[in-house]
Amino acid sequence: MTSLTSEEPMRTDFTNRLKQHGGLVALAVILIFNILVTPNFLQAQTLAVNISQVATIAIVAMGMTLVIATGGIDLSVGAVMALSGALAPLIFLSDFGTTYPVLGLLAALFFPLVAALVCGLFNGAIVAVLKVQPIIATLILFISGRGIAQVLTNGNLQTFSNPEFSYLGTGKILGFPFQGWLAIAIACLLFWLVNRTIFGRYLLAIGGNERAAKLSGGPVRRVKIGAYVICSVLSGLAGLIVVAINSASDAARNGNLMELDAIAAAVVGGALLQGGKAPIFGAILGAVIIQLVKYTLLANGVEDEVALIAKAVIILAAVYIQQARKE
Amino acid sequence: SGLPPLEQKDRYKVGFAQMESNNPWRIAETKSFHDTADSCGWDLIATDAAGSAAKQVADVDSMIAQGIDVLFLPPREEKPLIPAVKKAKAAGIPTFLVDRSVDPNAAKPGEDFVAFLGSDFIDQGRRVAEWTIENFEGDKGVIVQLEGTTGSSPANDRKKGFDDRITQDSRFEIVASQSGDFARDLGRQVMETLLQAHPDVNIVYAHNDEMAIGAIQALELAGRKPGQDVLVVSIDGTRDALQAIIDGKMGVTVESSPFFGPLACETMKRYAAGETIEPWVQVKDRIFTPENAAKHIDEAY
Amino acid sequence: MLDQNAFDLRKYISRNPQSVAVWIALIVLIAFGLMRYDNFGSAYNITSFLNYNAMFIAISVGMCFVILTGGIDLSVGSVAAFTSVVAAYLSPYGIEVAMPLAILSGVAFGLFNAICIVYLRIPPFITTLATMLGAKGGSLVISGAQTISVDWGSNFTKLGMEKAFDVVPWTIVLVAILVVALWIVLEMTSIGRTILAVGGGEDASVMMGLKVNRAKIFAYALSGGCAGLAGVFLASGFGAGQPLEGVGWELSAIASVVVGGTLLTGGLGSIPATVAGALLLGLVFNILNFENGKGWISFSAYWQMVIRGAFLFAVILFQTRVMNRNTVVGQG
Amino acid sequence: MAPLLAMSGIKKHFGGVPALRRASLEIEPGEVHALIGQNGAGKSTLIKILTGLYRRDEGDIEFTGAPSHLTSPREAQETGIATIYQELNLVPLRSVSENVVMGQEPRSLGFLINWPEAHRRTREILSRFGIDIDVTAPLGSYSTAIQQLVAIARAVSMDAKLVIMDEPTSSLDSSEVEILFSVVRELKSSGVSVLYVSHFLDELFQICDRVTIMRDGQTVGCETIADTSKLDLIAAMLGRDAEEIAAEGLTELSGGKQDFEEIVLQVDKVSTGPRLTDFSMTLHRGEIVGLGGLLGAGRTEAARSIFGLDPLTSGDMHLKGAPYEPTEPAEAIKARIGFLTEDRKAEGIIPHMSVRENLTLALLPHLRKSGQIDLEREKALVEDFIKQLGIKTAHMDQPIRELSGGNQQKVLLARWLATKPDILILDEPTRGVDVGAKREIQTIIRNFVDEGHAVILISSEFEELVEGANRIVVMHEGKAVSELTNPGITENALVRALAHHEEPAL
Ligand SMILES: Nc1ncnc2c1ncn2[C@@H]1O[C@H](COP(=O)(O)OP(=O)(O)OP(=O)(O)O)[C@@H](O)[C@H]1O
Ligand SMILES: Nc1ncnc2c1ncn2[C@@H]1O[C@H](COP(=O)(O)OP(=O)(O)OP(=O)(O)O)[C@@H](O)[C@H]1O
Ligand SMILES: [Mg+2]
Ligand SMILES: [Mg+2]
Repeated sequence: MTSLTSEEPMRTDFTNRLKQHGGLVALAVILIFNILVTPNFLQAQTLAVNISQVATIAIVAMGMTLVIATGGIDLSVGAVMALSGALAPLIFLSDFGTTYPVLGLLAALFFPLVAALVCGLFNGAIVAVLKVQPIIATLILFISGRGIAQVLTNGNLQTFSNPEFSYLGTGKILGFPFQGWLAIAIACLLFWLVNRTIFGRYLLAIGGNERAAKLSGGPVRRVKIGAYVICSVLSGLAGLIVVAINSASDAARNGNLMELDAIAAAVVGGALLQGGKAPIFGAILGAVIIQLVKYTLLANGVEDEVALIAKAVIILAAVYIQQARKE
Repeated sequence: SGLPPLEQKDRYKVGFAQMESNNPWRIAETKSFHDTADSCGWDLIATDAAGSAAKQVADVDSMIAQGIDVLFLPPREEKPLIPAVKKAKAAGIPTFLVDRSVDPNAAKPGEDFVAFLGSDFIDQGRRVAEWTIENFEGDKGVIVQLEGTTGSSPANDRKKGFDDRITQDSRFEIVASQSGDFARDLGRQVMETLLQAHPDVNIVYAHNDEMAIGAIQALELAGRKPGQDVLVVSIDGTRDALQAIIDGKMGVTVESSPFFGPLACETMKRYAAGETIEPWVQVKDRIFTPENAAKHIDEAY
Repeated sequence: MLDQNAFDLRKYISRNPQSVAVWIALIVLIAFGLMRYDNFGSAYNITSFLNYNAMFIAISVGMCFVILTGGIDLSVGSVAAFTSVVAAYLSPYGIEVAMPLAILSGVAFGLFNAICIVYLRIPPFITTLATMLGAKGGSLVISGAQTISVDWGSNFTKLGMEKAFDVVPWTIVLVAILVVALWIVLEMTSIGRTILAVGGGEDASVMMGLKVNRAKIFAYALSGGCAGLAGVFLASGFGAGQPLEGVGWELSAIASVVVGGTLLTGGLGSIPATVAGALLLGLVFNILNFENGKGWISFSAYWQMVIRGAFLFAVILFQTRVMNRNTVVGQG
Repeated sequence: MAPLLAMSGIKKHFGGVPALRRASLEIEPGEVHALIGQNGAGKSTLIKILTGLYRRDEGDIEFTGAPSHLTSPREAQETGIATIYQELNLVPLRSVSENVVMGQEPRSLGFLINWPEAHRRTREILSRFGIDIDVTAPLGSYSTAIQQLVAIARAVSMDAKLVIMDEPTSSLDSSEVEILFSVVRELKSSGVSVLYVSHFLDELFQICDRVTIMRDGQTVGCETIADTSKLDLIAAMLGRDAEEIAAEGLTELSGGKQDFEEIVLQVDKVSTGPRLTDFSMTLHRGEIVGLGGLLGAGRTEAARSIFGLDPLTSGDMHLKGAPYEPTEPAEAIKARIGFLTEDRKAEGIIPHMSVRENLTLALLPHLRKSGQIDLEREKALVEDFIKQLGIKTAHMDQPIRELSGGNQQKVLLARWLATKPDILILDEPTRGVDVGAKREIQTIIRNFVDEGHAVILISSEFEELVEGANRIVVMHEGKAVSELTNPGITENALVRALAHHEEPAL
């Protein structure tokens, strides 16, 4: 702040800042509206509810932000959630899982994430090695990933009661949902990854100018695959959280339409679809805005169909503010 | 223009055009048809329209092209499936509608299709309302309603049946009615939110058991005691719901049985034998309450 | 008048290797179906298949124009649902009123997209994503969240349910006219070529003095109009306006366009190949339904999803193989 | 007679940086008018303002006697101004015909494009330039020279009152240049004016009537060609005294040791595809080897092959005696080779990354410290280079896109110097940078070889090659065809070698 020269007139400086923080402004507007209108908004429980609901979108949106930073997009996140979510109960409800509960629990956390990682490798390889356009490349798993999950479970809803596993979704630390802390921890880790590591530097460079990055010796393929893998693993984690909250895994529903929410959150948070930017905390901000819009409309009894239109307007407005910043 | 006849034979090529497979109820229904196939002498072609009425019509078309003898069709929507019914008739294939019907102004049982096999969604909603009116003990019933998929006929009908009956009693007030898309996860999220906005709620009516279970989870997460300070009522009769009733967390669920296979087989055989089938083969929906839940839980899906 | 080279097969193959892949795949799949299933080639199956897929062909060719400019249109499914409701409401006035007005309502959504993209400079992906939500909400609002019955008394349902001269369903006739017209627009009119040029290099097109904004607006409006037509097919073929339809149509349209060999970055692509792509993807469903009749995979519907994904993967693999062999200029 | 075009007092800023400050230009009907000036003087900007591609901040334009307020190239075309922009602005994916006729395509029935007629017309237009190609093929499948001629053909076919050519000859060989000149003379004789921008001053004396000189965004003079000399023009462009220039030579590259023994790189009969079919060269420690050739001669491909970007289809390379066949840039960088690419925008800078991040991009693997980037070292290093190379930036975290071209180029040069390479391949290192920066960059290159490293220099500026390189490998159509050795190379000798690719008499 102090390093800025004072040559620019105050006013442009102010409007510039406003644009830079379009997301924060939108957030403030929504918060003020809610405080004034929505009953019982200023309660710790409201905060807890919103945190628990936003965590999964935020986690997936952060992964999506990395993929978008490379200039790609990942439509398969919802399907990956379904897949990893379907695997976990399969594992801890299996004979092995019931005989060795602790090992079963660990395996139920580990193997679904491995499966998600494989999905990420698959996406990344098609994009980076076969050079297929990301929308189409990830459409493959978008279509068949959920099918695989349903084949594995024969389409059945798997319900269970496993308090240890459910801690992922229902546990609390200092009164706030565990998955909220988890999202923050992941955000810090990814922020570090993007801003302090070589991987992160290459990631942004590839999105900014892929040919230049390659000519400077950047491991373009590996970094791209890495981004898809991280996105998939985070989606897998989000899938586990959803299953944990519900004490049930529903392969048909888990992560349904998540790709749209995650992309919208990432873009509202400041990601550029052409790549080169990875605002991790922006993704969280975007997810929070989308969540709050949903909450506001629901809590005030706005009908579903009107809520859709409101959501459309807000996404357009938020992106327009972001966009104005670039000109 | 009478109904196409059905000859009596050992094996039938039977089409079952399922509308979607994204909830346990539909899955149980499809499974019921598959389970019945062997004993009833069916060579079953089962398709899945993935939630699209248009695709369901196309699926029926491809079954007609394959020359099925009988069609069982749970129409996704009342109106858009009418062409499918008419095409089947034109191709000489007797059609039985299952679990949902089509617009009676455009296609009639006994004329365009043989019969409708199923329950009455409006009546299901009404029965939930009646049980609630009888069994609610407080002075003032503050109701949150979790609706099914916006625009779907069970959602519309279950809402209508319940709303019409419950508003006749001035003790009750519906303070919020929002869609949970028939899904557990969304039911929970919507309930969490509505609970914040309307902390005084003491009755939750969900259009299906999945959302009811989601609501129970939301209540528990918020530190409420479902069954004690909040009454949860719903429709379907799933195993999880019956368990919740046994555990005292839920008040009632009106059965909406997905096990149509045996009924379909029986009705088809009657029709082949030349019987005139009643236009609406009613399914007897039971009602599961704390009194009988334990007895029936093993039959539930 | 026609470009004589359009019919030089060898040149076509060497310049459009990706499009060739889709034709080969289509022929192989049809041959497979004919050999394996009875009645697969029956007139009933062919007409009902084309009748149903007319909607997807319409939105795919519209999408093709948008993608050729280097954009994308995610709103087509919702817009088709919206216009089906509009058409259903207008059906008492007959097809000659309902169809143009419903198509116009689709064009209106397309114009809205175009304004946001061209003048407000909001990226196409986000603009059309928002329109997708908005159109869905809008169709639920105007329909009161119900399916809206058409007027069976007027001539409106003739379009979707009757045959021209008792031979070919009107829907197919109409979509064939649309495809040919758009093919001509793309290949032989100035706006069509401008759209190709814009996708091939927007800045260059500006400097060449081409009407770039007009071309983009045209493409999005056209895509909206095609979605509008699909909505008319939907209402008239199924007797109802359906606010809940159209889910996922945008992705299958995009897939049809790309499988047809059109570059998602724009500038290179073809209408007939897009139609082939739409038919190819639609054929997978048809074949799966017939396969069901054989009793192999019918036990779970989920296998069908897996198979569809795997099939898309196979087509893409095939395409990249073909393309690697005939390197296309200007790619990579 | 009133001038056809009169521009006066034109001002233009790009984000606070002035590109034009009081530029003016007057063109008479039927004259061929030259516009010259150093890189960045503002020539292209002035043209883009004229054609409505940019909006002017201030100033007046009159065309055919009336005030002109064009807002798009399309309007410019409609009022009779046809332009060939400096950056080839055609659509490579589309056919040659389309690139020529789009915007005024022949129609039948009023709305359908008449393709046979379009092809016929395209062939006819191109035949004036002596080109006979398949006009239905994608433009991108042809060489840059053909593309350049197609762009010219498009502009000339437009029935304009004024044809603007911004550096039309930069990718043409001498016979093609001759054809262009005859077309220009034809235009002139039919009363069409031509605005001709070129760095090749000799050309101006052949075809131009008058010349306008620009410097630092201002018009500093307008002369009749017949009354001036090449040296005068250079002096006016640079804003310096003519004699002084004559005395000191034009580049900073000259000098350095003359005897080289240790071979660092040996390239033998390498080919990577149709654009590089037979390339051999030897590079010694402490030496600058130039690659000479016209655009499209395959110089960039030669550089790419050494840097592991295009796999070899035949031939081999040896680096310090050991066999060397890199498969990707990372390997070449590990082997201590750096490659400054010719296209700064497409292959060099990462626009919204900072100067610091751009500068250390190739060095990243060496900046790793306990799993992350050693920011302290990074900053110190960048600080050092900014000082050493005199990079003008507000601070090291300024986005590189905000820097001027010359400073961007210095950052990219620093990117490679930071990796401490043994061999640096420089492809057009001074293209598009201003006079001052150019000299500084040349000094940096000189110092680098004086430290005992080696440089492969690709440049289209003959002075730079002739005065800078110890040897020049002349390339033609993907082959190394001859070699010139300093001292003794003259521009004439080089031109002759290029034009006839035969050993010139020394
Ligand atoms: N779009 C732009 N944005 C920012 N700066 C620009 C832009 N276009 C040109 N400039 C700047 O304006 C100045 C004049 O550029 P211009 O291209 O007109 O020079 P020129 O005389 O044509 O040079 P050359 O001989 O290299 O073509 C340069 O400093 C350049 O960096
Ligand atoms: N695949 C391609 N398709 C179309 N044009 C190409 C292709 N590859 C190269 N070119 C064009 O050919 C031109 C010349 O190629 P090349 O880079 O080999 O020449 P050069 O001798 O290095 O010229 P210079 O370095 O002076 O630009 C390039 O500038 C580019 O515009
Ligand atoms: Mg210039
Ligand atoms: Mg080059």
